[in-house]
Amino acid sequence: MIITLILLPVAVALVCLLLNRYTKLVETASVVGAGLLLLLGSILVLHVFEEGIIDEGMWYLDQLGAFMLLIIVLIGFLAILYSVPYMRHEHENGEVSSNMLGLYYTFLFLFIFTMVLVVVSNNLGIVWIAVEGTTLVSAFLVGFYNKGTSLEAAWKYLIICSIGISLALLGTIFVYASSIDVLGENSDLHWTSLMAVAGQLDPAFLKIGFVLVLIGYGTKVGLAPMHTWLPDAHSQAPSPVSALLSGVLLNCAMYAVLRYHILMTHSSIGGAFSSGLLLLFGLLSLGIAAAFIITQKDYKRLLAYSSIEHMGIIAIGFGFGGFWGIFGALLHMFNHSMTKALLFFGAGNVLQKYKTKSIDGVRGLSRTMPYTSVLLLMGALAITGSPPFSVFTSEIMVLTGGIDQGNILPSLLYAGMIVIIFAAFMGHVVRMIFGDPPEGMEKGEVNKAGLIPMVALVVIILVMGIFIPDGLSDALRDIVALFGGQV
Amino acid sequence: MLLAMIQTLLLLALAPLFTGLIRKFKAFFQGRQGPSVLQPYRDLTKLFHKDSVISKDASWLFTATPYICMTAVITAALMIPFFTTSSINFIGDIIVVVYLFGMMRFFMALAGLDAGSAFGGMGSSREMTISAMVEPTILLSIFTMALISGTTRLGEISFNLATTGLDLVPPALFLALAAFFISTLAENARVPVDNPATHLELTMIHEAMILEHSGKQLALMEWSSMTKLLLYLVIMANTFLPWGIATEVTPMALIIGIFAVILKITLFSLAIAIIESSMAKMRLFRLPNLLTVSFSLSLLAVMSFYIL
Amino acid sequence: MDSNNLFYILLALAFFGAPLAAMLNNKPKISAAVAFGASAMASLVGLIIGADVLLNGPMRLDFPFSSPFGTFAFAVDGLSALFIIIISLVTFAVSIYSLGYVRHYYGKYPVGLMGSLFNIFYVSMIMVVSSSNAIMFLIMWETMSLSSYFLVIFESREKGTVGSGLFYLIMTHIGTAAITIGFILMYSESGSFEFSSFHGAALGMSDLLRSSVFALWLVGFGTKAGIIPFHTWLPMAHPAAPSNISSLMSAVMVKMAIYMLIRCYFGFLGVQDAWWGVVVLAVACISALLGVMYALIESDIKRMLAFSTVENIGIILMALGVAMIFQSYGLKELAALALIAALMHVLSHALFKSLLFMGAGSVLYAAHTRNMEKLGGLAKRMPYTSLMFFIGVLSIAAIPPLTGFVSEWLIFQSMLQSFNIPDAIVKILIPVALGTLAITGALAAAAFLKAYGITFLARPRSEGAERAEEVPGTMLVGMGILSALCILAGVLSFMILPVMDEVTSPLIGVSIGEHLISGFLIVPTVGEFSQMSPLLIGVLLASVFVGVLALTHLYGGRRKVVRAGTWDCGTPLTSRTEYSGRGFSNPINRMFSWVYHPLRVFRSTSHISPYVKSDMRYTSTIEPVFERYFYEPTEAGVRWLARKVSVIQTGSIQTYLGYIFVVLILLLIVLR
Amino acid sequence: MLNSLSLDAINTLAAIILLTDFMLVASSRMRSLTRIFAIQSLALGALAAVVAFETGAEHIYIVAVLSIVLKAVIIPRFIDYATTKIQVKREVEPLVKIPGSLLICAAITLLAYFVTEPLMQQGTAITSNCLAISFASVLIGMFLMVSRRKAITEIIGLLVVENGVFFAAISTTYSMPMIVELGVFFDVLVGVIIMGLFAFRINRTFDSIDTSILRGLKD
Repeated sequence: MIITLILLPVAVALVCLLLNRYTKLVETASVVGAGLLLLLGSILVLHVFEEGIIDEGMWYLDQLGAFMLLIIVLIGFLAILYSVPYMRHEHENGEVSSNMLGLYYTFLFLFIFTMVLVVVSNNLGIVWIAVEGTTLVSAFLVGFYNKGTSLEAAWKYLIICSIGISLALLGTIFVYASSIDVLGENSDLHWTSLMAVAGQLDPAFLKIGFVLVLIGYGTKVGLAPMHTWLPDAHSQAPSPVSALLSGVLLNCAMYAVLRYHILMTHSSIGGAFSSGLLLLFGLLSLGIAAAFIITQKDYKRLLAYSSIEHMGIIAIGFGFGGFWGIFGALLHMFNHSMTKALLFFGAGNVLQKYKTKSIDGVRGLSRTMPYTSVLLLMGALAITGSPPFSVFTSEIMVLTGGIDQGNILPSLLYAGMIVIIFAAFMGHVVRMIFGDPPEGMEKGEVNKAGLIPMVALVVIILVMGIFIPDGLSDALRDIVALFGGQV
Repeated sequence: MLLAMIQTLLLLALAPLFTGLIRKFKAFFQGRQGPSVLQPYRDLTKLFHKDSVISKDASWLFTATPYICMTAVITAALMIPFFTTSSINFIGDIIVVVYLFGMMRFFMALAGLDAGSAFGGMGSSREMTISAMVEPTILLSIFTMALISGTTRLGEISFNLATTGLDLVPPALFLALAAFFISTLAENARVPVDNPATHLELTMIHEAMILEHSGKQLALMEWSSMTKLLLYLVIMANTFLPWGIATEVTPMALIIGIFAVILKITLFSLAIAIIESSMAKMRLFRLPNLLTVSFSLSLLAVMSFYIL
Repeated sequence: MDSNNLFYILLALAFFGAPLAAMLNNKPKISAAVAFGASAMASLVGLIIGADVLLNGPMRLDFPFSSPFGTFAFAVDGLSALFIIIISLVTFAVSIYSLGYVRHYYGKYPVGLMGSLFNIFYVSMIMVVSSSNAIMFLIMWETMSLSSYFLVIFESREKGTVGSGLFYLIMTHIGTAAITIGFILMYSESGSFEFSSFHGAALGMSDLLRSSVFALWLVGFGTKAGIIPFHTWLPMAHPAAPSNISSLMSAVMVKMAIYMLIRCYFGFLGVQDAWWGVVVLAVACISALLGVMYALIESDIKRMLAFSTVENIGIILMALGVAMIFQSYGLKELAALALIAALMHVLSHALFKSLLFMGAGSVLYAAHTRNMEKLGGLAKRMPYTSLMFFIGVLSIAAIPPLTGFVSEWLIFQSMLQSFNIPDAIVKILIPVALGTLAITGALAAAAFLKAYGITFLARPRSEGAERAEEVPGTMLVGMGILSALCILAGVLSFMILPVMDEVTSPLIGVSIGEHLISGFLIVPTVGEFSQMSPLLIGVLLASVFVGVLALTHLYGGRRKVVRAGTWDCGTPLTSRTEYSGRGFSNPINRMFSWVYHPLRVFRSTSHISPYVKSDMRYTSTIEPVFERYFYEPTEAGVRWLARKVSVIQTGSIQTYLGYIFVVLILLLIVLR
Repeated sequence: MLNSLSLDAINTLAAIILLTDFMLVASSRMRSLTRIFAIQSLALGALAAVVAFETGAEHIYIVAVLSIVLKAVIIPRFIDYATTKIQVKREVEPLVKIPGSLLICAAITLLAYFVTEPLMQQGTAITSNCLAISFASVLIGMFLMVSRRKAITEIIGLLVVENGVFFAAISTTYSMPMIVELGVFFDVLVGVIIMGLFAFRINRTFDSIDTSILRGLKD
C-alpha cells in the first residue's frame, strides 16, 4: 500500500518526462496523477486515523506521518491544480518553453515523491536521504527560470541546505552511535527500534546528535539564523512551487526534527533539553522574521519571511510542550500550510498581472483583481492570526501551552512578536490592495482557474477555524501522546 | 407645595430689588447717588411693553431661549428653600438645581451664537469657558455640604444645619462657603469675572450674549438673570449659613425666617458691592488663577472634612 | 416562542441577509433594502430575546459540535440581555437610517457589500455578548473587529481612510492580544475556557497573577473602549467610516468592552483590591477630561464626536471604578448603585451618540462636509435634522430631564457616597474624580454647544451648507426613534433602573431595587440622602414653560416682532464675520495650553505700509501629544530595530554559511 | 580490542586526513585542492578498509571501495573537468588570509577534541583521535566554505564535510546500515553533479563563478 503511494509520483514524473512534448497530455497526467495521489493518500491517512499505525518494516506510517502525508497530498494536489493555469500563462508569455513545462511537472512530482518518502520511512537514514533528495530536486524548481536571481537563489539553496543536511547526517550517525551499545551492531536505525529502547540510549551521543540534527534539519525548516536561503528560494521559485516549499517542505523537515525530538523526550535526557533548544530557535526565528517583515519591500519575500515566522511558532509550540503546545503546533503545521499556499497562489496571480514583486509596485488590487484581492486579504488576515480563520486557533493553543507550562516570558515575547508581525504584514498587504492602480493597468483577473484552489483553501481554513473534525482531533491527540504529553 | 410657590413668587419679585440694591451700594461706595433701588423694576416693565427685533439669521432657538431661561430659573426656585426649609425639593436635589442653571446658561449661549454676530459668539464662548472652570468648584462645595449635613436635598441641608449648633459645624463649611462665593461671582457675571455694567465690546461676557435680544425677550433674559443671582445668594445663605430659617411652619418661625434670609442676602449684596467697587475686572486669561484658587478651596474643604 | 428559537431566527435573518445583499450588489436599491431590512428585523428579534431573558431568566443554546477548547454555546443572562437590547435598539434605528443614507453611495461604492458586513457586524456583536466560552468570545470579538474594520475602510478611495482603518485594525489586535493573555492566565487557573469556570477561579490566584489579569484586561478592553492613551484609533476610524457605521461603532461596539470589563471584573475576578478601582478611576478621569478637551477644539464633527466617545467612556469607567472601589470594601449596595449608574450611562451614551453620529451623517449627506467651519445655518434648511441633533446635544450636555442627565446624576450620587469608604486616601480621591466629572460635564456642554451652534445656527459658511436640503425620510425616522428614546429614557428612567438593578444584582450580590425606585422617584440610597424624579422635573419644566409663555404674552400686551438684520456695527455681515468654531474654543485652548501645546502661526504680508495688510493668515494647530510622544516613537523604535536586524541578510553566501558555522560552534561549546 | 598495528594504521590515516584538511586550507591553487581532496578520500577509503579488516564486517569493504572510486577518482576528475571547462582562474581567493585560516583551523581542531571528549568515555568509537578528527574535518570543511569565494571551492568544502561525516560514521559505528550508506553515496554523487550543473549555469549567466557576485538577493 505504502509502496504504491511512493511509486505513484515517480510514475507520474516519468510519464511527464516521456510526454514532454505534449503539453496538454502532461497537464492532464499531472492533474490525474495528483488526484490519484490525493485519493490514495487520503485513504491511507484515514486508515491510520481510524485503524491505527501501518508498520511495514521499512515503511512506517503512524498518526504523525499520516498527518504530514495529509498536508503533502492536499497541498500537492492544489498546487498542481494551480500550476496548470499558472504555468500555461507563463508559457503563453514566453517565459517557459514547452520542453521546460514537461520538466517542470516531472520535477514537481519528483519533489512530491521525496517528500512522501520523508514521512513514510521508518529508517532515519532514509529520512535523511529523502530530505537531501528534496533539496536536490527542488533546487531545479527554484532555479527554474533561467535568470540570474533564480540561479543565485538555487545555488544558495543548494549549498546552504546541503551543508545543513550534512550536519544532520552527522547527527543521525551520532544518534545511531548512541544505540550501538543497546542494540549491538545490528542496529538498523529504524525509528521504531530506537523508540523501543529510547530510555537506554547513550545520552552523550544523543545530545550532540540532537544538536546537529536540529541545526541540520533546522536549516531546511528555516529556523533562524539558518534560514537565510529561504527568502531567496521562495521568492524566486514559480508560485506553485513556493507554495509547496513553504507549505510542505518546511513541514517535512520539521517532521524530521520532531522524530528526534520525540526520541529525546523518551530518552534519559528528557524532553527539556530538546524543548529548550526548539524554543530558543523558535523565538529567534520569530524575532528575525518580524524584523524582515517590517522592512520588507518584496511581497514574495514577505511571504517567505512569514513562513520563517510560522516555523518559529511551530518550534515554539513544541518547545512549550504540554498538551496545548504540541496540539497547537501540530495544528499550526496544517493551518500554516493551507494559508501560506493560499497566499502564494494569490501572490502568483498578482505577479502575473503586475509583473513585479515589489510591494510598492502593486497598488489598487481591489480594483484590478477584485477576487484575488479578497482572497488575498482573507489569507493575510488568516496568516497573521485573525479569527475566524484557523491559524488563530492554533496560535492561541500555542500561547495557552506556553502560559500553561509556566513559560511566561517567552509567551509574552511570542504574543508581542505576533502582534508586531500582524501590524507590519497587514500594513504591506493593505497598501497593495487599496490605492490607485498603476496607470494603464486594466481590470480583470489573469488566472481565473487559479481561483478555484484558492477558494478551496479559504473554505478549509475557515472551517478549521471554527471546528476541527473529530477524526483529526483524535489523531492529533494520539500524536500528542506520542510526545508524552498528557491528553 | 404652597409654601414653595409662595417662596418662588417672592423670589421672582425680590430679584430686581436686590440687583437694584447692589447697584445702590456700589453707587454709595463710589460716592454717587445712583439710581433708585427700584430702577430694575422700571426697566423690566418698560421692556415688557416694547416691540422686539429678531435677527433674520436666527432660528427658533433664539426666540425660545428667554422663555426657557425663565422656566429653568423658576423650576430651580421651586426647589430652593427661601425663608422656610420646605420646598418641593423631593423632585430634585441641589445637583438638579445646578444642572438647571446649566441648562439656562446653555440656552443663553446658544442664542448668543444664533444671531451670527461676533459679539454673541464671543460672549457664548467666554461664558462657557468660565462655567467649565466654575462647575467643579460648585459641585465640590456642594459635596462638602452634603457630607456635613448628610444629604444633597437643599431643604434638608438647611434643616439639618439649622438644627445643629454653630459650634458643631466643621471648618470645612467656611472653606466651601468661600469657594462657593467666588463661584457665585463668576456664574452671575460679576466683577472681577465680568462687569455687569459694561458694554465695552472686548470685555463683556454676559451682556454680549444677550446683545441681540430685545423687548419682552430681553426683559425675560434680564429678569431670569437677576433671579439667578438672587437664587445663588439664597443658596449661599440657606445652605452654608441657614441659621434662622424656618424649620417648621409656624407664623413666628416664618417671620423670623423671612427677616433672617433678607438680612443675610443684604449682607451678601453688600459684600458683592464692596468687591465690585474695590477690584478691577480681571483679564479673561487671568481668570484661571482666581478660579483655581476657588477650586483649591473647595477641594480643601472636602479634605479637611475627611481628615479633621 | 422561546428565546432559543428566536435566537435561531435572528441568526438566520442576518445570515441570509448578508450573502443575499452581497449577491445583489449590482442592484444597490434592492440590495440595501434586503440588507437593512434583514438587520432591522434581526434587531427587532434581538429586542424580543433581550426582553424575554430579562423577564424569564437566562437562556443557553449549545453548538452542535465541540471544539478542543471545550463546548461553545450562546448563553444569555441578564447582563447580556441588557446589552443585546442596547445593541438591537441602536441597530434598529441605524438600519432604518441606513436605507436612506446609503443612497449617496449608489454607483460609487458597493452598497451590497456594506449591507452584508453590516449584518455580520450586528450578529458578531450579539455573539460577543452571548458567548459562553473565552475562545468563542475571542473569535466573535475579532469577527466584530474585522467586520467593523472593513466597514471603516468602506470609502476606500477617500484620502486617509485606508490608513485610519489599518491603524484601527492594529490597535484592536493589540488589545485582543492582551485580552487573550488574560483569558489564558485564567485558564491556567481554572483549567477550562468556559466562562462559567472562571467564576471564583481568581480566588486561588496569587496577587501578582490576579493583578496582571486585571491590568491585561484593562489594556485590552480599554483599547477597544478607547481609554487614553489607547484612544487614538477612535478619532481616526470614526470619521473615516460611513456615518451609519461610526454610529454603531461609537454607540455600541465600544460598549462591548465595557460589557466585558463588568463581566470580567465583577464576574470572573471578583473585585478584591481597592487599588484596581482607583486605577480604573484614574484612567477614567484622564480619559474623560482629555477626551472632552480634545473634542472641544475639534472642527471636524465626526472627530469631535469620536473624542466625545472617549470622554463618555471615561465617565462610564468612572462609575465602574467607583463601583469597584465600593465592592472591594464590601459596600455592596453602593457598588450596585455605581454600577447601575455606569449601565445607565452606557444606555444613555448609546442612544445619544448614535443619534449624534447619524445627525453628523445627515449633515455630511446634505452639505458634503464634516468641517464645522464650513457649515452653519442648517437649522433653517434642515429643520428636522437640526431638531433631532439638538435633542442629542441636550442629552449629551446632561440637560434635565433627558437621559444623559439621569445617568450623570446617578454617578454624582454614587460618588457622594464616598464618605462610607474606610480608607482616607481613597476617600479623598473620589472628590477629585467628582471635580473632574464636573469640569468634564461643563466642557462637554461647551463642546456640544459649539458643535450645534456653529453647525446649525446663524449663517451658512459655505456653498455646500447654503444649498443643503433636508435628508430623506428614512434617515429622519432613524434619528427620530433615537431622539424619542433619548427623552423617554430620561423621563421614564424610573422604569429602566429596576431592570439595571436586576442585571447587576447577580454580579454584585445584592439588589437595591427595593429602595432605588419609589413611585416616580429615584432614591439612590436608603434614607434621606437624596432623591430625584426626572419625570416630575420634566412635567414641572413643561408646565412652567407654558406658564411663562402665557404670562409673558398677557403682560405688556401683544407686541410686534420685527425681523431684521443682526446688529452689524456698520460692516455688512458675511459668513466670514461670524464667530468661528476655532474662535469659540480658543479661550480654552489658551488656558489649557499645557495640554494642547498649541502652535499658532500668524503671517501677514503688506505692500504699501506695515499698516495696510494685503494678506493675513492665521493658523492654529495643536500638538497631537499621544501620537507624537507615544505612538510615533514606538513605531520608529520598532522600525529602527528591524532595520538593524535586517543587516544580517547580506546576500553573501559565505556570511550565511558563517551563521550556521557560528551557531554550531556556540551550541557545541555551550551544551557540551 | 583492536590490535596495535591496526590501531597505528588507523591513527596514521586519521592524522593524514587531518593533515590534508590543513593542506586544503593552506593551498592557494584550484588544481591542488582537488588533488589534496583525492588524497584525503584515498586515506579515508584505506581507513575504512582497515576497519573492515579489523571488524570483519564485509559491507565496510564495499563502502571503502565505493569511497575510493567515487571520491578519490570520479569526483575530483569531474571537478577538474568543470574547472577547465569554465576556465576558472587558478587562484583560490580566500576571504580570510591563509595564515589566519590555519590558525582558525588549529582552534577548530582543539574545539573538536574538546567537544568529542565526553563522547569518548563511552568507548564505542575506535579511537578518540578518530572522532575528534572527523569532527574537525566537518568543521574545517565548513570553514572552507565560509572563507572561500568560488563556487567550486564551496563544492570541495562540502565534500570535505561529507568526508568528515563519513569518517565519523566509520569511527563511531563502523559505518551505517548498508542501504543508508548506499543512499548517502548516491546523494553525494547526485549532489555534486547538480551543483556542478548549477556552477555551469551560473558561469554562463554571470560570466564568473565567484559567489561574492551572487549578492542580488538581499534585504
